[in-house]
Amino acid sequence: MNDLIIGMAGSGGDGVVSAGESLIAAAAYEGYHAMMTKSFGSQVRGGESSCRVRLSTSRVHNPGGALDVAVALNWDDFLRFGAELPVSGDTVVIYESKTGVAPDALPLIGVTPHEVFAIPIADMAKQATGSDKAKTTIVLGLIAGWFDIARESILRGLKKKFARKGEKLVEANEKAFALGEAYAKEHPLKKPRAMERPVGRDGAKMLTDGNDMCAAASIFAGCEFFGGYPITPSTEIMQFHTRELWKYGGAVLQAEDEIAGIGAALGASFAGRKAMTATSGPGMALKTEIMGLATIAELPLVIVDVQRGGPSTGLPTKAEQSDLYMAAFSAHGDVLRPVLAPTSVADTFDVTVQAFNLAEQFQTPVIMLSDQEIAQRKETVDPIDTSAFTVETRKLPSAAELEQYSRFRMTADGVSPVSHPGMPGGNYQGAGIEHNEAGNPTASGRVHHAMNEKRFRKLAPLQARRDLFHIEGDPNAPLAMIAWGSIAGVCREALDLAKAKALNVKLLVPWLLYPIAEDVYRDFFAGVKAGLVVELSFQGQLYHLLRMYVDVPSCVTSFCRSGANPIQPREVVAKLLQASLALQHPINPIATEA
Amino acid sequence: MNDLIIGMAGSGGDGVVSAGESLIAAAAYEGYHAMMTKSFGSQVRGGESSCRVRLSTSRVHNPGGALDVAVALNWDDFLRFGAELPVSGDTVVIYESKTGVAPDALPLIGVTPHEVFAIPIADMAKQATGSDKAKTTIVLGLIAGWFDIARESILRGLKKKFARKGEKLVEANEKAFALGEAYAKEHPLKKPRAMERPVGRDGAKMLTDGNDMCAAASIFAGCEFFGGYPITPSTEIMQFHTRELWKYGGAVLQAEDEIAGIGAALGASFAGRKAMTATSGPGMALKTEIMGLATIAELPLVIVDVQRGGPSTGLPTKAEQSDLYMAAFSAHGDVLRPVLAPTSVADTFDVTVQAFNLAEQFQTPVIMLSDQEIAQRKETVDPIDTSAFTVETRKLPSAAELEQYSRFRMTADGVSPVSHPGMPGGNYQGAGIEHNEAGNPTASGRVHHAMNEKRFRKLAPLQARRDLFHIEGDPNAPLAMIAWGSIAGVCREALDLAKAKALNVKLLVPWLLYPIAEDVYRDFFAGVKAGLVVELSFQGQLYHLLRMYVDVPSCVTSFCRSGANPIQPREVVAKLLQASLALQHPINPIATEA
Amino acid sequence: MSSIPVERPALQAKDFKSDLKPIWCPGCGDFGVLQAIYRALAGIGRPPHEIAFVSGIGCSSRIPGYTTAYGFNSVHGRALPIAQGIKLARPELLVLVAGGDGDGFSIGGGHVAHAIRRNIDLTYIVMDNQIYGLTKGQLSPTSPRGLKTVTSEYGSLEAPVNPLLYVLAYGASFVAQGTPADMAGLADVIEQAIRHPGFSFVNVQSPCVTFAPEDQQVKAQRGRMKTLASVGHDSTNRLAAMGLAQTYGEVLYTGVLYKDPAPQPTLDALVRERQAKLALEAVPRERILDMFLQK
Amino acid sequence: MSSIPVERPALQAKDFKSDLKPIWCPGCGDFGVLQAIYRALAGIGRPPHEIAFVSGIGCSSRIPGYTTAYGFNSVHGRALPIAQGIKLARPELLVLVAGGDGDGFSIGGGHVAHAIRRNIDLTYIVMDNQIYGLTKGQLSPTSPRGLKTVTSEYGSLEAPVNPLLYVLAYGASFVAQGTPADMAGLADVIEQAIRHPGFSFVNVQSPCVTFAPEDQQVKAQRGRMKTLASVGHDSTNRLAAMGLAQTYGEVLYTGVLYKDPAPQPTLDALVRERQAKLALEAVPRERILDMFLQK
Ligand SMILES: Cc1ncc(C[n+]2csc(CCOP(=O)(O)OP(=O)(O)O)c2C)c(N)n1
Ligand SMILES: Cc1ncc(C[n+]2csc(CCOP(=O)(O)OP(=O)(O)O)c2C)c(N)n1
Ligand code: SF4
Ligand code: SF4
Ligand SMILES: [Mg+2]
Ligand SMILES: [Mg+2]
Repeated sequence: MNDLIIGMAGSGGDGVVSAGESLIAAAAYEGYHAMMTKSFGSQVRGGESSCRVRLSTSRVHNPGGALDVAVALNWDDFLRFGAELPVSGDTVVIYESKTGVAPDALPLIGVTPHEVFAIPIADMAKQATGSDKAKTTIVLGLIAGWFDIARESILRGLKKKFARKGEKLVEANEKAFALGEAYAKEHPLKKPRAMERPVGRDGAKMLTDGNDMCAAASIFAGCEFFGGYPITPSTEIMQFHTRELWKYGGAVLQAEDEIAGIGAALGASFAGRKAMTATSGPGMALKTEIMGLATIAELPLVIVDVQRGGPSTGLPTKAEQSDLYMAAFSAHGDVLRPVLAPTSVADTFDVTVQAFNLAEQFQTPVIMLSDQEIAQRKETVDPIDTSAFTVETRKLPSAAELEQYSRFRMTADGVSPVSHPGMPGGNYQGAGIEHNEAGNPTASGRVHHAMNEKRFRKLAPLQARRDLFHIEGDPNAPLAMIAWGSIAGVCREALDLAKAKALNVKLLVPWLLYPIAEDVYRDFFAGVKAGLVVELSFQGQLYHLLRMYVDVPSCVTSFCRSGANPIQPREVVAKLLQASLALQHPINPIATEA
Repeated sequence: MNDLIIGMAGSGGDGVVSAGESLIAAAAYEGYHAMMTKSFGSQVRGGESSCRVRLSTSRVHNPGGALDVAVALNWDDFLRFGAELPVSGDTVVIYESKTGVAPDALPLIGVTPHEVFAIPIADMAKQATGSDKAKTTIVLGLIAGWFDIARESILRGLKKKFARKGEKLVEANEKAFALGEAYAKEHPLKKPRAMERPVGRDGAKMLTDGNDMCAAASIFAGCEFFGGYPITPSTEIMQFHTRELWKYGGAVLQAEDEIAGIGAALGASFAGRKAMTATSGPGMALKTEIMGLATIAELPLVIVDVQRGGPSTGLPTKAEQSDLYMAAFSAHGDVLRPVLAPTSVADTFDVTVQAFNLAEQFQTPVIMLSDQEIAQRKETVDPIDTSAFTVETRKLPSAAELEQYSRFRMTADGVSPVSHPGMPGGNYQGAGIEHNEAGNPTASGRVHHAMNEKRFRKLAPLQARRDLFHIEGDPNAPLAMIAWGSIAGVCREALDLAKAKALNVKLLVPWLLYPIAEDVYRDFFAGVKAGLVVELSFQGQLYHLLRMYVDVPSCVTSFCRSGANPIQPREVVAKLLQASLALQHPINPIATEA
Repeated sequence: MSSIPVERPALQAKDFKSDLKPIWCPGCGDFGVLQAIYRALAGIGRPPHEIAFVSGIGCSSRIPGYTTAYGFNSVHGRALPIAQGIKLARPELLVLVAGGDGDGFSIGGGHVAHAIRRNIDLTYIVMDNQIYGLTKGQLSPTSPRGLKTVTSEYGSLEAPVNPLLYVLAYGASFVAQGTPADMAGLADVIEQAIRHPGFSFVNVQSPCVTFAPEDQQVKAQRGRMKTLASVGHDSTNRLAAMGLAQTYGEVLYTGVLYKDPAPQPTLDALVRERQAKLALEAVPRERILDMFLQK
Repeated sequence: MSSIPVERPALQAKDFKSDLKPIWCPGCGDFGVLQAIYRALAGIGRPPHEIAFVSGIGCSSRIPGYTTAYGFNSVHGRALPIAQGIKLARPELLVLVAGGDGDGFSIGGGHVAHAIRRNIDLTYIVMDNQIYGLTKGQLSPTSPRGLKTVTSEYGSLEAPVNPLLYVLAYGASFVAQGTPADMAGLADVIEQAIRHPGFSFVNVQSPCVTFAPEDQQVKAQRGRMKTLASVGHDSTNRLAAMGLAQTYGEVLYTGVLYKDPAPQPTLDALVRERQAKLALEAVPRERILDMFLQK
């Protein structure tokens, strides 16, 4: 076995999330690829909680579908997570036997798991440690035992975790772990499922989530200022900076609201520092006005929107890809503003660095659309060679240019060297009002049009940035997918599944969502016979955005659904299959079985 | 002669705008169709000012191009308005001779006017009234004399205007007027240009601007609450309401900012009252978040955006059509929100009433995109039969429905009866968080998708609202134009000009801009060989919006330009001609002369 | 008296309790506030459907949903503007507003002064727990200087907001403070606040048991509590009230800090007056365009 | 002394005057404020390129453009957040903020308390003309009750904001008032404000000659003016200052209303201290990802 998905649910105090973290950390240490998502009930504390951990010997692109192992410390809690913890006929179910449910009468509708273990987990914990707090350590022992995974590393992790609480607790947990392991050995699985060993060496993998990765990447990219306001699911970016940014001579302002947050960031940028803000939908809405100011004042600024379900307060803890329209168009007047999106925790590094680089290079606000899934899931990341990245900084005026400085000088590429307070001779007036080259206010239609033209023209080089797009699969395949953000991972897995079904598919994953790089899409569409733009939104926003600039062939359609109920790889494959059949061109007859 | 365009410029104290108002009021009283725009320098007071008045015996669709009569009380001031007061070879130029400029050495580059009068206007005013304040009354006399227009009505207006300042001033102005008239009679025009008499009877026309029309229409439509914040060029809507709305049991809140303005309006709507707000670009940006709340809380609300040049502060006193993207897309999450636009002062009535009706009928925020041009120009309007309009109100729950009230009940048409505080049994929780039918919070993806579907579905009937679209010209013409907002007037004039050049053209003017009524456009495009989507924005926003939902034929292109330098009817005609020639299908060879 | 039939049966606290189970953490101070509001509303006696209860976003802002009133759990920081619109549109309603310290004095801080200077007849209850509860423990504007939280690893460098002093400076007509540590007192000041004609403000020191530090909890509060009656405070003296308000964060005064002895007319009353007067000038809505005719 | 060469030639008022001609109405009070700022800056002696001058939108907010400093005429109501970002990013700059009563206390009102509680070293000058000038004469938050304007045909029904009292309640470290009717005094308080370490606020009663009523004009001001010195005010007593501030709208006190005798450390200073201390813990930026390695 080379891929294992474990789901656990319990009450707030049960510590299933903490157990999941121990498991993924151990797996990561040993070199497994892994991913972990967590989910909570609506109660702030003491409610139900759950996590999913997926371990694999090869790259993991998404949290996966049905569970291989389902752990219910409490059935009520487990069931509250519904579709997030799907049990299939292949699932091994482990549950606390004290709940009184009989193994042949599980409260699972319409499915009979492969194998069921009713285990007195609490009692075993009490036996090992004197209290039932170590229930999840028992579970870790069971998992290590049955799947032969990360035994040493879990123990190593438990040791570290409980060390500052005293040697006794460490020993108690070691005992609980051993008890779980022993139970597993004594009750072997019907179908043994030991995990293969990963390749790679201990400790070479990173483990983090998208928010922390974004914050760390921004420090790498030279960020010196963060202004923002807490909002789920973006707050961890600010939290990271309040711990780290000072160390680099930077400053953080937890502002009174999102407007002040982006305002302060823009001020820092005006003062010549690289600056950012991060938020989610409702905060983005509030930042709209100052984003427009950044555009016309031609100041670099990175704005991270960690998308959640909308509209309005919507679904604060669930991912959705429904802020694309807002990112592209939320501003009055004619505005062109680059929008980027990472697709995983790992490439959140790349995309964040790109966001800062583009902002500086083109003196523009840049929006990075992350989403709750990427932002808050933990993922193993292979080492990143930071020396392979360039870090751009804005073009400053030369001494000669400062002699007769003109802030918004019409240059060939539309980018005008920019000074900042403190620089003698560079004195100018920044403004939101339309201005001439010197920066003075104007109401001239001619100047206004010329300045709009300049602000659009400077971004033209983005059309040629093929490095911001990734084509996977056979580039000449007749079946095609386009996917962005976290759903790209779903489509990557779908690509593998499709290949296994002998479907010939290619996948385009854009990091750059807007402006639409027209040629990239035109080239991609060439030869396509059927295609899907896969998105986690009600409308399918990228699909429509593409249509604005590119003649999307009618055989390419939108496949989308609102958030909190993510599209699964198998659904994508089913769609592709359907499309391929509809083409009256059965690529592979056995595929009809799917 | 049946069309006359007069432009005047002077210093702040000269009163050219007031003179223009006297002239248009008199012309309107006599039954002329007329339009007046004004423009000011950047100084708040005491700077230069100008106005353009266009009079006609038939409908006037836009302020027109080159002037028939140019009045410069001061050349410096006149020249500051540049393209807004264009002089052509047909123009009669009148100027204050004391400025020392010689009639054969006018500071007009590249054009020789038809005829030039250097007149000691100030001296004549002094002679008539003892002061030079009556300069513009002299000018009115000159115009009445030369063009034989509205003599009695101007005098009648002057009497009314100066009456409360005393009989003496009335007499002095009558004298000044007579002096101007006498001068005109003594110095006849080279080519006499007496205006034809209008049809219609005295006093039957209305005269107002788009902002006042919008406010009045909203009262007709049942508006009971206005919440807003001053911003050019929308403030007059609020100002009107602070005078009038109380009379109808309504209330006005001049709020502390735009957020509070729309917040209070939404509160009033929650309380069961029809409510509105009005603003311009920067204010729209700030209202974004609460617009999203209105969408998910399914509350009626009318939001008027009087567009000005953007981005950011941009060009506060100039019209642009660049807020369409923002109107359609500014919100996080999946949102469908109707966007309407009037095209004249007259149809601002219809569109405002439609906005309220749609808001109530579909329990949704509705955006009306007016623009500075429509909002602040004065226009004659033929009587409107208000009894031909229906006024819709929201669907309230029946007594039976209140027995077991479910605020967001899934109904066939997606519209759920809505209660409001004060209604026994209707008690519910309004919220921005996603909710189930009862209104209780949920994080379920299934419910979320169903609710998105409901919120989109309820607006489906808009697709069939052909009454919100106007097709002018020959419906089978091979040449086509689409235009919205104030530019629609430009295209209406272009349509007439094109007809005069024997070009076979049709024009589609949508009041409903979003959602895109797909069939209306598909039908319109059928048989089109070449077409233009004409817009006053850098990007051509409607053109791109159309592409999202309709396969716009490649022969239909975007013709657009940034604001403050409006597209002229003759430019549109030239484009149409070009298109027709490019089709290798010369409809009329003489057209090549244009 | 007992023989005269009452028009409506007297309302009890339970009549204001909705079926929704609060999802606050066990022990959260907001449970106490909710109870106090039930009691105060029962004391007032207006039926739930005549009450509009508006909040922003936060743990505390969930409170309207736990009552049977018409509720509006709106967006973060905008409860006051929405409530003002409701009250001006339907002055006959009883309008309550509630939310957190962040909701009210951080993102919503700009609206407080204006709601107060308009003197609209609202009651605004802030559940001041010196922390952002819902978003899991960040600094709030009332967090004490030096506090370590997830956004202040090395301690906060900022002085806190002083809600009491602010609203006094804004000219609020009624200002009180309470805590769930004194339930009877809390229910009493809330009822007084609702009865007061004009804008009334109640700051409630409602502990966040999950994220706030020890010294904000009920137990620690008991050591800092002092009734305003016990210090002989004259609640008609605004400047004296401001003096006492300066101790916010140290002493926890409970009771009425300020109550305008001669309350000014409320904006909603002035508006009604104006409407009545100007109604005489109204031409029918369908003839509104007549004013544009050139006569 | 005279023999020692000075590093920089002394700056004069004219060095701060830009080429742009103000487009204010003839006689606008803001001309006087501009002159006072030139003089104060000359007194301070920092060269223009070391000054960042931020404003919002309004007639008054045009003021940075008439100086040779780096200016940022931003958006309505957001000057303070932008200025705070500038100062935290480059604490070595002299950061000035200016704008109107509407900009500062209406749309921007939510930011004032927070700028003040952070005590960032900024000087904030409000040109308080009790009207919206730029948009042509609507009610402003400081407009007196009863005022008739284009948005209050029948008179304003709302009590005005009291900028002086508000900023005192917010804990501002330096609070003064001036008027162009007393140019020397105005230049002096502005210079003092700039010199004061920490957040300083100057309210300037700067008449709008075009839209404000007669009794706001310079002539009428003279009748209401009183120097704080003349009433023997102790400018180190915040509560006393609050007492005097209550007369805002009636008496026009000029001079320093409050000045913290022992100013607290500014946020920018605390930040620099923190940065210096934590710099020792920094791993190089290019190795920042090391922290995610599973060791
Ligand atoms: C515009 C916006 N910004 C931020 C948030 C995230 N948010 C929700 S509640 C909250 C603060 C909660 O603190 P408080 O108002 O004190 O209420 P408490 O939870 O402590 O009762 C924040 C920042 C949001 N929902 N909307
Ligand atoms: C977001 C936004 N809302 C409204 C406006 C319009 N506006 C510009 S200045 C101003 C108020 C001006 O008053 P004040 O701040 O007192 O300055 P003054 O002109 O009186 O000096 C307003 C409402 C704007 N530019 N932006
Ligand atoms: S987090 Fe704090 S404020 Fe929120 S419910 Fe829990 S205890 Fe109450
Ligand atoms: S309108 Fe008033 S504030 Fe504006 S420039 Fe004129 S006088 Fe000054
Ligand atoms: Mg709180
Ligand atoms: Mg002002």
